[in-house]
Amino acid sequence: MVMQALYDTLKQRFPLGELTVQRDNLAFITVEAVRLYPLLRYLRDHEGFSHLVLLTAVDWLEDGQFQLTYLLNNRAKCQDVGLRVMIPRDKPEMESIHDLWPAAATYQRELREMFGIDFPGSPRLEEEFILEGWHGIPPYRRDFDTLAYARETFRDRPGRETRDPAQHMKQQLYGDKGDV
Amino acid sequence: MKEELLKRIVKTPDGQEIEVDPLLDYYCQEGPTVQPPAYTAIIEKLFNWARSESLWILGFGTGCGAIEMRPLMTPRFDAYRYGIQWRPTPRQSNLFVISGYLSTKTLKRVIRSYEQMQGPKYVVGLGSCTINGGMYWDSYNTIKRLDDYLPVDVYIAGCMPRPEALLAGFEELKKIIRAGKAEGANLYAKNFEWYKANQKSVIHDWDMPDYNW
Amino acid sequence: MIRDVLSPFTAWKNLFREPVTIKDPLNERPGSARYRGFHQNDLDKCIGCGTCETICQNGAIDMLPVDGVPAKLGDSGLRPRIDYGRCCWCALCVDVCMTGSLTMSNEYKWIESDPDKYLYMPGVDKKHWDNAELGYRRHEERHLSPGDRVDMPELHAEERIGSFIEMVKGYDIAQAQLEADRCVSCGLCIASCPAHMAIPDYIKAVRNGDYERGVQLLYETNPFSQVCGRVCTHCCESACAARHEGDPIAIRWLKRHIIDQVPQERILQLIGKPAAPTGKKVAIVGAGPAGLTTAFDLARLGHAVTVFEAQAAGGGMTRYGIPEYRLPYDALDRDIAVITAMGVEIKYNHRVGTDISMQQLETDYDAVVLAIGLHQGRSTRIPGSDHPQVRKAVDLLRQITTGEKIDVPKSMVVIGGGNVAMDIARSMARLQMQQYGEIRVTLTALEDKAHFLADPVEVKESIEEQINILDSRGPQACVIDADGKLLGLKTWKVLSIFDEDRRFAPKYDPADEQIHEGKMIVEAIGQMADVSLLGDALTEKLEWNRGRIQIDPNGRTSEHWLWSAGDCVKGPDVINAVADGHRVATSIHCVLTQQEAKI
Amino acid sequence: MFELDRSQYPQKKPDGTLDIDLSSGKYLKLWQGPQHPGITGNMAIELTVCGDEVVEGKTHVGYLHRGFEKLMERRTFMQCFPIVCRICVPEPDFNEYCYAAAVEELAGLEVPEMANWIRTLILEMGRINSYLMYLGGQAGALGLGVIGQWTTYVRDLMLDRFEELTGARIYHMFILPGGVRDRLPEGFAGRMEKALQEIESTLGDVEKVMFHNAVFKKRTVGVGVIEAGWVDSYGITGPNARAAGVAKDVRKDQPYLVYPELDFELVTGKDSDIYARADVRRRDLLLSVDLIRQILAKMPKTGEVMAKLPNVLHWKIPRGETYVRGECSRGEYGYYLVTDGSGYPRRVNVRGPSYTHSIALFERMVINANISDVAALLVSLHTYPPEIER
Amino acid sequence: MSEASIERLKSKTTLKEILAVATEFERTARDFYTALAPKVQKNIRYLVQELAEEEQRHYDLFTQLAERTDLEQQLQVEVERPVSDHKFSDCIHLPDLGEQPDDQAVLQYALMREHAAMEQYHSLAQSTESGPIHDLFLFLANEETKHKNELEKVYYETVHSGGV
Repeated sequence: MVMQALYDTLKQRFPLGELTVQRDNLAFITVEAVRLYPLLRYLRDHEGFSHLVLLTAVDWLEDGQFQLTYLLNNRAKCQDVGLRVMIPRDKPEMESIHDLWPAAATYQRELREMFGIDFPGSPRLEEEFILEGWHGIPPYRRDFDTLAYARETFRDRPGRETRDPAQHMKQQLYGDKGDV
Repeated sequence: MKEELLKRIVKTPDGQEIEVDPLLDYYCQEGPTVQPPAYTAIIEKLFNWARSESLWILGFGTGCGAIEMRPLMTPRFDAYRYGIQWRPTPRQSNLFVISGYLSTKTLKRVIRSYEQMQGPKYVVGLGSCTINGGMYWDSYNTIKRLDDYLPVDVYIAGCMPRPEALLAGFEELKKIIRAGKAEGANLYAKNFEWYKANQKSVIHDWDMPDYNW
Repeated sequence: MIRDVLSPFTAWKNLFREPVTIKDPLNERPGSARYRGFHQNDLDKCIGCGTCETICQNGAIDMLPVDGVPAKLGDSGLRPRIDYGRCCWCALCVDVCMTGSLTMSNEYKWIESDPDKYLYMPGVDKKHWDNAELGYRRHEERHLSPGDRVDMPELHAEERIGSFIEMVKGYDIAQAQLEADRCVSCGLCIASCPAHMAIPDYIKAVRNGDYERGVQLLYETNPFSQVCGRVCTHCCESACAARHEGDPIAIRWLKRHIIDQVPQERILQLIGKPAAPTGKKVAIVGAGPAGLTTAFDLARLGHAVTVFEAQAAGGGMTRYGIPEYRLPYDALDRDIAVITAMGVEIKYNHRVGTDISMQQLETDYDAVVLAIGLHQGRSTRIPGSDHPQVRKAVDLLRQITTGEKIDVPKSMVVIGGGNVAMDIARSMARLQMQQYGEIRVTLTALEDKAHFLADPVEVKESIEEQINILDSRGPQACVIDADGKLLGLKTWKVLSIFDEDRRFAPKYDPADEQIHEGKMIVEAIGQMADVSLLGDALTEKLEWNRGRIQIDPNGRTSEHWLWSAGDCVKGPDVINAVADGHRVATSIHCVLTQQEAKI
Repeated sequence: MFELDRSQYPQKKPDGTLDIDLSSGKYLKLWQGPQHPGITGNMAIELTVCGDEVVEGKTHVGYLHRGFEKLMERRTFMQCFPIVCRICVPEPDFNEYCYAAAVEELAGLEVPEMANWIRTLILEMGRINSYLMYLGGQAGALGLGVIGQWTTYVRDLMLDRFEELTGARIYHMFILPGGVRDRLPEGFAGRMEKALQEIESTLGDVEKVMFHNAVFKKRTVGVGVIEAGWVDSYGITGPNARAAGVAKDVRKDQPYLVYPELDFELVTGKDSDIYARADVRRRDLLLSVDLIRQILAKMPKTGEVMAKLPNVLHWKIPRGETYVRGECSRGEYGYYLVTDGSGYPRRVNVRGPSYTHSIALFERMVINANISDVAALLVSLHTYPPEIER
Repeated sequence: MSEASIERLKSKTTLKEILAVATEFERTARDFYTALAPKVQKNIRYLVQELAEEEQRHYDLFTQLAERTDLEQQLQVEVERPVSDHKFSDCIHLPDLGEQPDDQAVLQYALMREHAAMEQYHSLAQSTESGPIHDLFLFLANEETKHKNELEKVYYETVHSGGV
C-alpha cells in the first residue's frame, strides 16, 4: 500500500515502468535509463531515500539485456526502493551517479570490471579493482563459464573417478546385457 | 607492462639525473641455489633439531585459515611454548602457512614473500583448498593445487582446521625437519623452471619477480 | 588524566591469576558432541545411492565399487569416497543421506605430507574414528527430501464395492509434481526394473511438466505404459532409496500420470513411423505383454509381424486375469492400439495347435515367438478338489472378463494368498454385492500376513472390501456332504511356512482345524503354461529346463526358429514379460538381419 | 637539502584530480599490505605521502576474491548455503542468515519461531566474537598487544559455545534455508552464562587498560573523524555511523527475527573519532551480552527448528528479486537475490558494510592523516576484506 | 512286490530282512521312475529322472551295506517290527499314475513314498541299540527326511507359486 502510494507520487513526475511490491517496505520499479539520474536525485533530495544501499547488475543473457539495480533506503520511513534499469547487453553503458553518492564510484568500478558495463566519467574506472591481469569475458557475465575456465587454467589433482549407480548396477547385475 | 616498470631517466629533487630500470633494480638475475647439508651428519642433525624447534611463521594471512592463528598466538593455545612464533616480515621467517585458498592475485604476493624468506624454509598447506581446490574447485580466481606453485611440506586437512590440528601439523613438520626431509627450499631451487612455468601459467599480469632475491 | 595514566597498570593483576593455557591441546580437547569432523560410513546401511555425491557442492564425493559389496536390488554396490582436498565439512551429505549411514565423527586431526592420500573412503579405509561415539548425526526430524508419499485419490470401499469401475483415480498435475519432487534421481530403481525403464528421467519429465518427453522415454523401454502404470509389480519401488526416508516414490502412479496426460494421437506422433519393410515375417503366439512387446519392437524395425491369439481380444493375462477395477479394458486397448498402429496384425480367436499348427508357423515364417503365458490354474488336489464347485481362479477370472454367465455363490472360499487370489476374491465379492447385496468371501492363505505374496495394498483393499482374510491356514480337504453338496473347506493352522533358506516348507498343526463355509471353493494357488499346443514331436525336440522351455539369454530356444518370452518361461510378471519381449525382439532382429547379410 | 611547503602540495589539475608527479621527488609511494601487520585481513593500501602526511590513498582489494556470486549461480539453493559463510570469516553467520532469509522470502517458506530465536542467538554470539576481534586489533594497531591476548581468549570461550551448538568453531553452517540445524544442547544456557561473565569481566579490564589509557586516548581522540554528513553519501552504516551520532541500526529500523521482542536501546556516540568508534563497539558488545541473556531467558523451550522443505536436490524458486538485510557488527549486511524460476539463483549480490567503509570512506579519510595513524584508522573502520570482493 | 517278500514281514523280524525289504523298496522305485521317464511329457521328465537318480543312490547304499561282513552278526538280531512297516512295504506296490501323469501327480506320489520310508527308518533307529546298525538307520532316516523335505519344497514351489 505504502509503496503503491510512493509509486503514484513518483509517477506524477516521471514516466515509470512496472512496479513490483516485494514486501510492504520494499518495492522494485522499472525505469528507463535516461530517467534514472533525475529520479535518483529526486528520491534522494525530496523523498528521503538518501542511502544508496547497493548498485549491482543482473545479466539477462537470453533477453540480451543487463539489469542494473539501484537500491535506495529511506531510514526515517524504513522503506527500500529498487530501481531497475534495463540496458542493452551489446553496448552496455550507463550514466555515472558518483556525483550523487561518492560511494557509487566503487560499485561502478566493480560493474565495469565484472560485467563490462561502462560508466563514462566515473573516477578510476579503468583501474583494476578486484582482478589482476584479467582478459577475456568479464567473469560475472552469464556466458563466462567458470568451471570450464578453471579446468583449462588450473590442474585438478589426479585420482578422481566416479561411477553412476544406475550404470554400475546394470553392468554388475546384467553384465554386457545391461541394455535391453 | 605497467608504465612505472619501464626503464626511464629520473630527475632527483637536487637536480641529478639517474637511470632507473625497475625490474633490474628490484630483482636479481639469479635463481635460488641448492643448499647442501652440513659437512657431517651429526652437525646437520644438530642444525635440523635447532630448525625444528624454531618455527617462525610469516604473519601473512592469505585466506580464511588465518583466523585460527590468533588463538594459537595467544595464551590459550600458546604456540610459543612449542618454539613457534609469528614474524611480521619474510626476512625473519622460515615457515609459510598458506592458510587456505589462494587467489591468483595473492599467489603472486605469496611467491614473492616466499622467495624473500631465508632458507631453509618450509610451507604448510592449510585445509582442503590447498590440496585440491576445496570448495572453490570451480572458481576462476583461485589456484587448485598449491604444490604446483610452491614446495609444500605438510598439509592439514579441514575446513578450516582447528588450532589443535594446526599444532599437530606443526609437530609433524618438526618430525620431518628433524628427519632431514624438509627439503622444500632445495626442491624449489632444483625445479625452479618448473615452478616458474606453473606460476606464469596462471598469473596473467606478470608484474612480479622473474627471479628472486 | 592521572587516572588515565594509572589505570592501565591494573593489567598487572593478571600476574596473580591462574593461566588460561591449555596444558596439552593436542590431546585434551576432543571435538564437541555435534562436531563435524571426519566422516564415518556404515557400509551395511549404505545403499550407494549417490545422493551425497549429488548434493555435494564441492564435487568432493565419488561413488566407487568396493570389494565385498556386491550390487544387489536396492544397493548399487558403490560407496562414497570423499576428497578431503575438496570437502568443506558442511555435512549436507550427512543430512541428505537416505539411510543415515553417513555420519561424522568428532575427530579433526589429519596431517599428511602426500596430498594424494586425502582420498578417503569412510568405512572402507579403516581409521581410529570409525567407531567414534560423538560427532555430527542427522537430525531425526530434518529431511532434505519429503518422506511421505502423496496420497492417491481412490474410490472409497463403499463406492467401489458394487462395481468394476477403476478404483484408482490417478494423480492430478499438482499431486504428480509433488510426488515427482520427492525423487532424488539416484537411479537405483533402473536396474531393479526388468525393462530398465529410465525412471529418474521420466520422473524428471513430470517435475518439468514435459509430458511429451515423458511419453517418449516410456516408449523407449515399454509399450505397455497404460498397463504398467496401473498394475506393474513395481520392483522399482522396493529398490527406491526414498523408502529408507519414508515411502518409496510412487513410480507406478507417475508413469500412469504421464500416459494419462498425452492424447492417443499425440502419442502416435511422438513414437514416429516404423522403419521401411524388411520383407521378413515373424509369427508370435499369444497377444499378451511379452508377445505384443516383441511385436511392437519388430514392427518398428520394419518386420511383418502376425500375432496369433486364442482369445477374442489382446492383452493376455492383463485382460483375462486382472480385473477391470484394477485395469480398465479401454486403457489396455489404448496400449494395444498403439502397437497395432505400428502395423502389427493380430489374429484373434486363432488357437495355435488347433487352428494352425506350430509346424505350419515354422514353415510360413522366418521366426516364431512363443509367448503363451500361464493360463492353466493349479489345483491343490486335496480330497474333494475334483468337485464341480471347486474352481480355478484363472478360469473364473477369464469368464468374468468374457462376460460368461457365472453362478455366483452366496458364500465362497478362496485358497491362495497371491494377487490372483485377491483378484478373484474381490471380483467375486463385487458380483455377490451386485447380486445379493452382501459379501461372504473367505480367503485362506498358507502364509502369515507378514509374508503374503500379494501386494500389501491389495490385502489392505481386500479387507476394506469386507473379504475375510485368514492367514496361516493350510487347505486339507473340501468338505462335501452325503448328497455331494460342497459345504466348505477344511484347513489346518500353519505353524511355520519357510525353512531357514526361506524356502517353502509348511508345518501344520492338525489340532487347530477349521471348516470355512462356502458353496464354492476357488483355488488360486498358482498357474502353469499350457504347452500342449506344441505337439508331442516339438515337445520332444525342444530342450527343457525344470519344466520350462529352455532358452538362451536372448530368449531363443534350442530350435533355431523358435523363441519364447514372457510368463511361460520367466514366471508371472507383466514388466518382466515386457523386458523379455524386448530381449527376444532384439535377438530376432539380429538373427534376421544377419541372415540378410549372408544372402 | 630542500624544503617543501606542504600547503602547496599536491596541487590540483584543471580536471580536479591531484597532480602528483612521483618523479618530482616530493612524494613517496608507500604500500601497506597485503603482507603487512597493520592491515586488517588480506588487502593493501597504496599511500602517497608527502613528508609523513598522506596526500592520497588507494585501497586495493581482490586478494581474497573467489567469485562467490558467480559460484552461487551454478549451485542449487541448498548447495549455496555452505559456501556463503566463507564470505566473512570472523562473523560468518550473517551470510547464512541473510541468504536463508532471502531464499525463504522468495520461496514463501515460513520459518518456525524456535528457529528464529536460535538464529538471533547465533547472530548475537557472532557479533560478540567480531567485536572481541576488533578490540584486540584496535589496541594492537596502537601497540597495546595485551588487549588482543585477553580478547582472543574470551572469544575462544564463545567459540567453544559455537562448537557445542553448531558443531564447528569458525564456519558454523547452522542457519540453513528453512530454519536451523538443531536445538540448543543440554545445559547450554548455563555454560553460556559462564562465558558471558568471563567476557564481562574481561571487558572491565579492557576498559581500564585501553579506554582509560592516556596513550590510547592521545592517539585516538580527535583522530579519524567521520563527519555526520558523510554518512549517507558514503553509505556508512553500523557503529561507524552510530559513533557519529546517527542512530542507524537495522535491528531497530527494520526489526527482523525476534528483535521486536527484545528490550534494548541503541548505542550511539558523538565524537565520531577512533576513540568514539571503539567505545561504541565496546558498549554494543555489552548490549549483545545482555541480548543473549534476554534471548536465553525468553526463548521457547520446545518447538520445531525446520520448516518443511521441498526436495532440495531440485528445489526451484519462482522468478523474483528481493533484498534482505541484517545489522552485523560492522553495519548493514545484505543479500540481493534474484531468481528466475530455475533451480539456481540467477544472481546474488552481497552487500558487505566494509565495501563502502574500506574503499570510498577510507580513501577520503586517509587524506592528511599521519602515516603512523593509518593502521589505527583502517582498523577503526572495522573492515573485513573478504566481504568487499567476495 | 512278491507275496514272499510280504510274508517275510511278520511281527518279529531280523534286521537283515528289513534291509532286504528296504533294498527292494529302493530298487522298485528306481525301476518305476526309470520306466516312467520316457512316458511323461518331456517338460517334466527332469523331475522323474531326478527321482530315479536319487533312488539309485539309495539302492547302491543298501547293496553295499548288505555286502559288509563286519555287520553280519548284528544283522541277525531280531527287532520289533515297526508300526510304520506296513505302510512302508505297501509302497513297494507300484501305483497307477495314469497315462501321462503331470508334475504334481509325480511329486505327490514321490512325497508319499519318502514319507513312509522316513517313518520306517526312524522307528527302526529307535528300536535298535546304539551301535553301527543304529547309526545306519539314523543315517537312512536322515537321508529320507532330507529328501522328503526337498521334495516338499519343490512341490510347494511348483504348485503353490501364488500367481501374479
